[in-house]
This record gives sequence, structure tokens and C-alpha cells, in this order.
Amino acid sequence: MLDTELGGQIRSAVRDLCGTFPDTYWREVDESRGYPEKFVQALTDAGWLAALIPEEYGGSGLGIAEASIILEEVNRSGGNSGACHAQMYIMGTLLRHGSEKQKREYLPRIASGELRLQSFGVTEPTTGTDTTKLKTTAVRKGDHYVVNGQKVWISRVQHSDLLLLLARTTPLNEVKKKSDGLSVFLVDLREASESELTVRPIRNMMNHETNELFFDNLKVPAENLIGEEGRGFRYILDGMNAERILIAAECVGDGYWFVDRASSYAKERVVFDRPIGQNQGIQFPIARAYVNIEAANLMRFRAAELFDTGKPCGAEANMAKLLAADASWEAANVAVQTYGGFGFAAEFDIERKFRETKLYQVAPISTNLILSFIGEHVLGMPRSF
Amino acid sequence: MLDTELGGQIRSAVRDLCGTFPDTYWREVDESRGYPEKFVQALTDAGWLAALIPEEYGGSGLGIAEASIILEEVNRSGGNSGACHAQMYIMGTLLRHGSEKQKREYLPRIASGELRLQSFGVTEPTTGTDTTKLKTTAVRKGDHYVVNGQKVWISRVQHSDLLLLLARTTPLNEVKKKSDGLSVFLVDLREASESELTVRPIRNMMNHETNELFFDNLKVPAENLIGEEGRGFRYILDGMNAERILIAAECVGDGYWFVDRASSYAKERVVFDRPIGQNQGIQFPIARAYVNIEAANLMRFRAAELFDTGKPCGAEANMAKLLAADASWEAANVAVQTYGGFGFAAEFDIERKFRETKLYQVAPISTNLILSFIGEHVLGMPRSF
Amino acid sequence: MDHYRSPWMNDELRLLQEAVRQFYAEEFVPHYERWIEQGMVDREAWNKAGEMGILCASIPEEYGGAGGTFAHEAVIARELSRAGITGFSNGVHSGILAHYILVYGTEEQRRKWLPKMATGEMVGAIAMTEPGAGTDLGGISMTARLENGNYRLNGSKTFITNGHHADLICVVAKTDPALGHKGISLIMVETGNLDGFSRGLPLKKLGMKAADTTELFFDDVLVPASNLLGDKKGEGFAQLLQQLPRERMYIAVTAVAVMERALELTVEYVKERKAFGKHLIDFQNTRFKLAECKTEAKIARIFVDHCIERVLDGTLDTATAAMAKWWTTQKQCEIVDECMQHFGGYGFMLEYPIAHMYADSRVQKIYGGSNEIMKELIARSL
Amino acid sequence: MDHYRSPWMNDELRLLQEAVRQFYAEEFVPHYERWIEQGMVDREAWNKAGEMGILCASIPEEYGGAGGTFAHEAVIARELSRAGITGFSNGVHSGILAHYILVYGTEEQRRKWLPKMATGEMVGAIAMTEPGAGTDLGGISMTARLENGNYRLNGSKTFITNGHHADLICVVAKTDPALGHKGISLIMVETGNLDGFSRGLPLKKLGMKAADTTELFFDDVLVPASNLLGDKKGEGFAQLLQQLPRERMYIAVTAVAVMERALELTVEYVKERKAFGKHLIDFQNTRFKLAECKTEAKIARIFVDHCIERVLDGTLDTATAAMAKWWTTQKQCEIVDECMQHFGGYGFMLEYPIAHMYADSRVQKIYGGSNEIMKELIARSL
Repeated sequence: MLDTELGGQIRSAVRDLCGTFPDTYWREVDESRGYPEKFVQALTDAGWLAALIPEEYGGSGLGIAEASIILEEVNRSGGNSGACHAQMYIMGTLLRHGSEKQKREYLPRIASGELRLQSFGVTEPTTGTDTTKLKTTAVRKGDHYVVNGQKVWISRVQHSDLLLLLARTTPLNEVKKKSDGLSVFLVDLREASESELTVRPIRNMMNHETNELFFDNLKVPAENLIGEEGRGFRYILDGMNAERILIAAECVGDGYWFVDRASSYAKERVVFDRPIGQNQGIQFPIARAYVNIEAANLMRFRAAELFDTGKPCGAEANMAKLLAADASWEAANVAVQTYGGFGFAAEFDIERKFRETKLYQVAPISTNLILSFIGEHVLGMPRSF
Repeated sequence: MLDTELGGQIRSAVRDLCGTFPDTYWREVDESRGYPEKFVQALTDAGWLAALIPEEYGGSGLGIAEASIILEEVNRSGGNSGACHAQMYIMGTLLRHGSEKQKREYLPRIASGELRLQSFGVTEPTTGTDTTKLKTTAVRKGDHYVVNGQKVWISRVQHSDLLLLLARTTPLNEVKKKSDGLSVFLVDLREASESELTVRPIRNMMNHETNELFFDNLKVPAENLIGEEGRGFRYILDGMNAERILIAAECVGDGYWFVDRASSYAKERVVFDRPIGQNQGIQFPIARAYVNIEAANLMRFRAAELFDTGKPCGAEANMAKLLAADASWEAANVAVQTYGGFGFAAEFDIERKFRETKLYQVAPISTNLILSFIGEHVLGMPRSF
Repeated sequence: MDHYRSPWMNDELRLLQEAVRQFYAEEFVPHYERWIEQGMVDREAWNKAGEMGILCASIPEEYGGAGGTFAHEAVIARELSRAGITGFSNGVHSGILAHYILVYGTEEQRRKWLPKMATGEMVGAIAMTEPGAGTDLGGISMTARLENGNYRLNGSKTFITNGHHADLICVVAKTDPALGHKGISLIMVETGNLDGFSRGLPLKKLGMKAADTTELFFDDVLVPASNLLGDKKGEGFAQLLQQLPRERMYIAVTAVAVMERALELTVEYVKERKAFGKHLIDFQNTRFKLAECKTEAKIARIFVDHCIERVLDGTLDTATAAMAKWWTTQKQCEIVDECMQHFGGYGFMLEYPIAHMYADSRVQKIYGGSNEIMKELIARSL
Repeated sequence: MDHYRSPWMNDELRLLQEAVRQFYAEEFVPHYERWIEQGMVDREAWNKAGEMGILCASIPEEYGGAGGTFAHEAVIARELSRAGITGFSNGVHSGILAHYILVYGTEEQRRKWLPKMATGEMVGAIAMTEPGAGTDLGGISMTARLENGNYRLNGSKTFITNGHHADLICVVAKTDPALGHKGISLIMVETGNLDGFSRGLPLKKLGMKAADTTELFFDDVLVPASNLLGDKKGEGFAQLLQQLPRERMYIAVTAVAVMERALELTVEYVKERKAFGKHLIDFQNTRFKLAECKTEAKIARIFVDHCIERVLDGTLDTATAAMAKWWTTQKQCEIVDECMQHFGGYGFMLEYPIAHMYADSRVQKIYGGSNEIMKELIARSL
């Protein structure tokens, strides 16, 4: 999987496309806190964001390994997949659990770029990582559901047409298992009136559009329910492994970018009459960061292989995300240290990527929760919280 | 490669064999600073040590991936491959560069266990890791070479019949490249008289037989020269990647053993009315160690796959060794901390394995030299020493 | 931190601490967000600080200073960090430049510049780094040629702290380019109505957004020969080196204050915030990680206090100062990083001070001599 | 470490340090290899130490001690580590047990046991851990039932330091099993001609090979009721807890001494040994790593000196002692590990002291309260 011909072709094509969006492009988007509209359009036009959509719905029907190569290359080029990666893994819920009618209606338009499905509404301010406790409700009223509640950390709402929303349709005290009674809806953001849905952006350290959402009697047509009512938690779990694999790939891409920049700079920058890369204090940390990225990369492809062959991959997907996020963060630090003062100046891009890659140590799942998962579900130790 | 049918069969067969050598066996060998004679014999009888010898010479003609599974299982069972692993990678030099006559004479007897080729004489006290500077000389006198000099860290000499020796046959100042002029000999230890070859054991922290060797006009028949005179350095380089892959596999085996023991103990040991594994301070470090072992394991199989398909694997073999040695060391520390005081008591075996696995952060190549290799040869930074 | 008090603190310093704390809270904190937006502190912040008496705190009273010691400087710097403010670079102004003038300047120079620096009438900067020369001062290409009783300056400088507001700049330049290190001198430049002198826009950077950091350009700038700091050419390199151990302590003092503040904010947060029905502080991982942070913050504090006592009794050596600089900044970054992790996604939100601390901390490992250079200095003492 | 001197040292302590250093060099070092082989120190080492005056150094003279302070104990412990010796467990004997007797014992008990402990006529041990109960004292199953003026002891203990030589053992036992922690008492057992008492063989262990560590078995052992330490049953748990902060400082003092010695030996080695035609110390990686070790060793030293001063003035709190214990032992292991790496293969050879230091260090993170427990104690102060 690491070096298939198809993977190589995708890599090289995406790299070419990304090459037309130089550092200055991303720097300007970051500076203006803008959305990389032009880049996302180009990526969509080339069909890359539809990689995982089956051919019958207008996509290219590739596997997660190939999809992950696309996002890796975006980050490796100095860009940031954060603006558009969600489309890939959110779409899976629709694909696997949506009705044929829903799929025919939405998937081809998502594939063509006519519709953007970039937002995923799960997390709430008071429930944090304990998803089953979420308080947003959707109550059936005739041919509509009426949604009330609040969500937080909902990314790309301002640049998405559709939002995949998880809400409780049966109260917690009326279900047998606390993961029952949650349902998934496809919310058309273009149709939601401002009084029903308020979007409040949250300012953050990187140019990552994220928002709080407030639902006040938002009406969602009943036909927008995905799958069966009450089974939504299971539907979104499927997508989580995909998300972790893709984010691991982005981190790997970031990691290679940092190592490339750091080692190139270390070769060129001369201090005390010799390239600083000749100093072991500079060279060894770069080399060590590279080794960790390589290892994370193997885990990412391992997880992708299991995913694509339909085997359980929860442990591998989580480990890939943990290893890759740690490795890219290590590489980011090493790059800053190698560049010295220049690492902080926006014009060298190191500082921008440094901010961007940091996010993945926390999102979409924190290191501690991954360690809990491994400790409990792989090594069989007792639940620790 | 990670989960081939053949690999699985080997794993399970070796595991069964190792199961007949319980902890007490290894503990007694360690305590008496003995050689695991019975175990090595059983492993040889079952043909496992001849895994890499082609079938035409009486071996089973397996690849390095399979060979590495054998050694991994030995260490994973609580044993220690250090007593016999060298046979696997030393033999490669003979196999690839020996004459047909030499191969026919030695390989079948090595495969059957009649002859042990466990010792590899390269390192010298004053040359350290800079092999090309070695001072031991072999001078042609008629149908013999006469060897003089000194070697250090030569393992298993007292339990081996044959020694693969690297010595300088052309003085350093007469060769074009400093790696020229070295030659490889197969020394029959049974025939060497005490006046010609003195073996002085070095006492060390683990039960790892290692020695200093003093050559005083040792006569080696000219027919025991392997390949061409003067090309020996190249011949042994080939074997180094094999060695690193195999040692990485042993570290992975150690790592799994430590994690198994630590997580089992953490489930059973009750303090303050609950299993200690319920404490995040215990559970998370075990989980983290496991993740690193898994990553190292993937790199080890990646390197093996490249090796077995004849592709360059220097970077991967080195990275596998680095990652695996670090991961097993981390796991060892975690296991000691989980066991608390019991981790120090010989009867729990943790302390023995803790001493044993530590060796691989230094031998056969130190972490720093691997980082130099990656920094220079993979990332293209200048030589730093 | 608990009941621990720095052994060098006394009643006078405690009063100063109180006063400074109040001053920052009233005069700086309300404007801080705006300073971040505009990429620099207000010019008048310097005047207010001068009125308050916190500029040139360790400069003798006869030159307009407060006649204090390094302990006074430490209190002033520590409280600034505790107030959560970065970018008001008084360390460069009072701690470094004023001491250059005090120690190396002629009596005339001292009387000319120090009183104005003490009131904030003049803001000081030191122009050392160039695009092609940071650590290696031998590589600077800025020249100052003596011509008819003037120095003619040509070249450019970058990453200059207080660069935009600076009225008085100590420029590191080659007065004898042929002599290498021995041809370097410090030339004082008054920027008012100065032909050929210009400043770049504030540099965009990862953190320290309120710090006024710019490039400076010198194009045939003429200053009187009497602006050579001291009375001898070619002493610049030695002059810069001599003060370094003391200067590094400013960074270490700040590092410790940031650690303590990060820990305080985080402990508060984990005691409030719940997950899985428990307060975060009830998770063992949270407890252990923060216990580790608290340990290292306390150890850093005690070590830095030891070093401050050594500054005060004049026995701080190069290696120990280097230890303080690299270790406290390393721990600052580690602790802030660990603390931020406990905030989850909120840690990235700029309304949480921890996000600013994270972005602001990283540069501490780089400036004031990178931590790699610190290790080299320590290694020389092995 | 350089010119740094511990602030609590004085002329008297310096004389003691010299004398102790000489004593260890002459009386212990020549036998040390043999002690390792036999798995314990010689019994007469205790008598010699008694003659030398290094037992019960901080016990008042009226009870036969040297009338010193914790500073004396620290000097004695530090020099032992500097001599490269582990296994002569004077900390348990003089530092812990003697203080239990001094603080909790009746006047009669003090006069009975302390003078003999001071001369080495009696070697002391504390029997706390059981195969099923380490950290959690509530789980111990050793019982001491009061019957006709005697306590009847039943149970077994493990990992008992000085177990083989001990003449006087402080046994942690349940006098009222129904009461949990409040039913625990400390019972003093004189082992001479004691029916029902036996000792296991020296335990085989990773390091500390010269430490006399055994299991102890009590099978209907009878001791007079007057051997209850103090005059009230059920105080054992509180008595054990109360002395802990001070006890942990022994471990921290040792940790720092080991770090300093490891660094010293390693610097010597890398200055001699060559590779690729250069001395190891000329490789930047070597320089940086050892600079890091030196920094943390020095910081640890200064922190522990601070804590010793707190012991001396009676203000050392639980959390700070816990910080000292976990952090210094963690750094001891890290520094010894890093140092060992610079010896390459030689680091594994037992003729190099670094190999012993490596094997001996690891247990420091476990005993005296595991480092996890230390973090929990610190977390309570958050």
C-alpha cells in the first residue's frame, strides 16, 4: 500500500496541483483568516475530494489509503487540508446508511462540488468527549423534526452547504443503552433561517474556522433523517476511524514538510563558517523526528489497509493518529528550533504550520482518550475513568 | 507480511517449542551465567536456526521476515535469542560470498547443528565503530594466513565452533579506499591452540557471554578465506541489515513480553481495593509503550519485506532497530514501575529481561550512529563527526 | 507557589511588587488586547512606566534611575508576566541597554541618555541581529566608518525589539571590518529626525504579538563620533559578552513566572470543568501531570532564586546562567504545552490566556542565545 | 559541582565529611566487591561504623548518638554514595528507626535501644511490606495479639532492608485487625534467641547487591507488651506517616550524590576515549547531552539543599518532600542512563562503576513510597 502504482500516480498528480498554490497563497489565506476557496475549488474540480464516493454516484470510488494520500500531499505541500478534509469522512455516513434516494440526491452534487458537506455537528459545550450525553434534541412534529440545543467546535459551517447533525430523538431515561436514541440528520444550512440557527465563530490560534451553533426550533424535514431513528450513534462511529486515518495522513504530510524545510535550511544556513546541519545538536533531532514520522506513516497505511479490506481497525486508526500527531508536533518543534528566530517570522511559514499541526494533539480525539482505548480495549485493563 | 499464513504457522510452532522452556529455565541459566544449551539444541533440532539456509544446503530457505518471527517468539516467551541469533545473520556472508566448496562443506552441518557458527569477530578495543581502522592483520604465508591482533565484544566464542573473522590483509597505507584491504575468514575455533588464540571473558550486567580475543600468530588455512581477498568489508556490510532487522524483532518480542506481564499484573494486583491497572498513572504508560512497540513492529516488517525482495533497506533496518530498542526499553521501565518492588526480585523475571533488553540501545549499533546515518544518507545533511 | 517566598525578597521589594502589580492591572491590562491588534504597545506606555518608576530600576539615582538592584528588575519583570503581558520589552530597555550605558558609557553619555530613558522620554533598543547573522556576530555586515568626526552607518538589522518606538538605538557595527570580532563597536543612534534611517513595518510573528519588533535600515546615516559607546573602538564584542549572564536571568525570571501562571490557570480550570461526570482534576492522569508541572515549576523557581542571589552578590558564572536560561525556557514550553492539553479544544481559543502563553513561550528557547548555544557554554565547563 | 557549596555546610560538617570519606575509603571500599558477591555487607561493618560515630548521628548524645542534625546524616549519606557504595543501609537504621524510637518511644525504650544502635551492637530494621501489601498498609495481615502481657506475632514480611543482620526490628502489625488503619501498631522485636522467628535467604535482585534484603517469618513469636513502641496501641499508621517527609530526603540526598558521581565518571571517560579520531567529548551530541545532565544535576542539588534547610528549620512540608523524592530519583535514573550510553558497550561491564550505578538506581523510583504515590501527594496540594 505504501508504494502501489495507483498511490504513486495520485501522489504525483495531487503534488502537481498543490504546486500551483505556493506558500504565499496559504500565508495570505492565513493572514486574512480566509477560506482557501480557490484551492478547495481546484481540488474539487480535479475530483480529489470525491475520492471516496463510488463511481456510480459520480466519485472515483477509491479507498481510504488513496484518499489519505491526497490529504497528506496537501499538507506536505505546505497547505492545510483542514479546510476540506471533513467532506471525505462525513460523506461515509451518508453513503453507508443513507437511503438510495438520499444518496442519489446528494452524492453526485457533493462529488461535483455543487454542494459542500463539510460540517459535522456532534460535540456540545457540556458533554465534551462523552457523546452519548449530548443534550441537543430533535423532536418529530409531523413531517419535520424540531431541533433545539447547542453545539461547539463545529468547523467550516460558514463554508459548507450541508451539516451532518447528531441529536437525541429519544430521551436518555427512556433508552436501554445510553448510546441508543440518537439520530443523524442532514441539515441544509442554506435553508436554515437566522432565527432558527445562530452561528457564532470562535477565534483561535490557527486559521481554522470553527463555531458555536445555537438551534432554536430549527425545522429539519423528516426525509433528512439518515437511516433509522435512534441508531445514529452507531452510524457516526463508522466514520471516526476514517477520520483518524485521514488526520494521521495529514500529520504525516505536515511532518515531512517540517523535516524537508528543516533539513534544507540546515544544509544552507551557515553559522561559524559551516552549515548548521553539521552540528549534531541540530542534525540528530531532525533525524529522530523523521524516524518517528516514518513509523507513524507505516501505522497509517496499516490502518488504511485494514479499513479498506473491511477489517476492524479501531486500534490501528487510533494509534496512527496518536503517533502521527506526536511526530508532526515533534517535527514542528525541531523545525522552529532549526530556523531559530526565522521560525517565528510569518514569511518562513514555519510558524503557521506550527500552529496548524498543534491542533491534532487535541482534536478530534485527545491522546489520553486513545491511551484509554488501548489500555481498556486492546490490553484488557479496567476502565480508568 | 504482518499476517501471512506461513508467518502464523511459524509463530505458533516456535511458541509451542518455547512454551516447554518456562521462566524457571531461563532464570536458572541466568543465575548460573550458563548457556541455554538445551534450548539452543531444541531450536536447532526443530530446524529453526537454519531458517535462512537454502534448502539445497539443508536449511528451510525462508526469508528474513520469517526468521525474525522465530527470534521474536523466543524473546516474547521470556527467553533470550542472544545466545544463538548470530548464526542467522553471520551465515549470510558465507552463503552469499563463500565458494561452492565452502558452502557444501559448512552449511549443511550448520543447518543440522553439528557445527555452530555463532561468533563474529569485527570490533576492536581502539577502533570502536570505525571498522575500517581495524588493526588485526592476516598475512599470507604459503597456504596459510597468520593472524595477529585483538578483538573485543566477541560473543558466544565459548559456545561456537566457528568464528567469522574480519582482518586487514593489505595495510591501510597501501589501499585506495580505506574500506579496501580487509578480508573475511572462517576460523575453526576447535583447531586453534591456546597459545595462538586466547579467549578472555568479560563480566557484564546480563548473562551475555562476551569476550576479548587475543590472536598470536594464529594460523588459518588459506582455503578458509571467504570470497576475494581485500573485499571483506563489503561482504560483512550485507549482513548488518539482517542483524538489525533480527535484533529489532527480538526487541519487539521483549516489548510484547513486558507489556503482557505489566498489563496482566495491573489487572490482578489490588491496592486500595482496586486493581492498579485502573489507575491512569499505571495504565496510560503501559498503553503508550504498547503503541510504540506496534509502530516499531511495522517498521521491522517493512525492512524485512524490502530485504526479502532484494531492495535497499538500510534506512528501514536502522530505523527498525532504533524504534524497537527504544520501545522495548520503555516497556521494560514501565513493567518495573508497574511491578513496584517485585520488579526487582529475580523470581518475577522482570529484572532479568530489563537487563537483557537494555543492551540493544547500545549494540550492535548505537542510537547516535543511526541518527547520523539518517541525517546524512537519508536527509542529505553534512557528516557531523 | 504555596508558602514559599523568594529568599531575596524584603519589605521594600514587597511594596514595589504590590505597586507594580496594581500599575500593570490599571494601565496595561485594559489596553493589552488593542496592543496585540496593533502589533505593538502604545508609545505612551513607556512614559507611564517612567512616571511609575519602573524604568531603569537598577540604575543609580544620580542618573535618574531608581537606585535598585537586579532584585528590583526581577520583581518588575515577574509581575509583568503574572499580569499576562508580553511585548512590553523593558528588559532590553532597562535591563540591558541602560546597563551598557552605565557600565561602558562615558560620564557624559550616562548623563545624556540615562535620565531620559528613566522617564520614558527615550525608548531604547539594541540592534544586533542581521538577516545573515544571528548567533555568529563575526558575520555582521553593518558598517560604521569614521569620517570627519562622524560615523557613517550602512546596513540593515532585523528582529529588533522596541524597533518601532526606539528613540535611542545601540547599533552593533563593524568599525574595522578587517579585524573580525575585534573590529566590532557599539554605536549609539538617536533616531529623531535622522536622515537615512528608516524602520520596517512590525514583523508578523508566531507570538508576542504586542511586542514591537521591526527591521531597521541605515542608509548613509551620520552620527557624531562621540556616540561610540565608551571611549575605545573595537570593544563591542567584549562589551556584548560581558553582560550576558545577567541578561539571561531576565529570560529565566520570566520563564518561571509564566510557568506559575500557566499552572494556576490550569488548576483553576480542571477544578471547574467536568467530563464523564467527574471534575477533570479527579482523573489520575490530570493529577499526575499537574503534579509533575508543579514540581518542576517549584524547582525552577528555587533554582532561579538561587541564581538571582548570585547576581546580587556578583558570583553568577556563565555556565550557571546558561543552565538557568535553557532549562527554565525548556520547562516553560513543556509546562505550558502540558497545561494547554488539559484545556482540550478551549486551549486553542484566543479568549483563553493559555493560548497566548503557548504562542508567546516558544521564542524563549531561541532568543537571548539559543538553548543550543547555552548547552555549548555549559559543555565548556565539563 | 564547580564552586557551589551547600549553604547548610559549615566547618564542623566539613571535618565530618573528610573523616567519613576517609573511613569509607579505608573500611568499606576494599570489601565492597566481596559484599556484592555474598549479597550483604559484613556484620562488623556496623560495629566499625559505630566506632567511627556515623551511626545515630542525629540522635542526642544522652542516648549515645552524636547529637547532630539532619545535616550530619546528609553528609554521611552523601559520602557513601560518592564512595560508590550501596547496600549499607544506615538510612533505615539511623535515619528512620532510631528516630521512631526517639520520637515515639518511652524514655525507657530510648535508653534501652538507642545506645546499642549507636555503637552498632544492634542493627535495626523496619518490617513493613508484605507479599500482599506494599503501598496500602491497610492490607497487611501480620497480627500482634496481646496475651498475658505478651504480644503474639504471626505473619511474614518481605523486602526487609537489613533483614539478615537485624537485631532489632520494628514490626508493623495489626493489634486490632477489626479497626483497619487504626488497628496498626509498631512492635519492637529483639531477634536474639527468639523462638518462632526466622529469616529467608538474601533476596536476589536487580541491583543493590550488597544490600541485605530478606524475608522475615514470625510464627507465634512472643515479645513483652512493653515492646509496643510508645505507650498506646493503634498509633502505628500515624507514626509511620509523620516521619515520611524527612525520611524521603535520605533518598533525595543519595539521588543527587549518584548523579554527581555518574557525571564525574562520564566526563572523565569521554575526555579520554576516542572514536573516529576525536575524543568523545568533542562530538557535539556528547557535549549537549552531558551539559543537560550537568544542568539537571546542579538544579537537583540546589533544590535538595533548599529542602535540607527546610528539614533543619522544621518547615519541610509533605508536598515539597514528595517533589524532592520523585524528581531527584527520576533524574538520577535518566542521568545514569544517559551517562551509561556514553560508555558504549563498556557501560555494561561490571568493572565499570557506571554499570553498578545503573542497576542500583532503578529501585530509587520505587521504594520510600513509589513515585506515583509522590505525585498523588503533590496533587493533593493543587
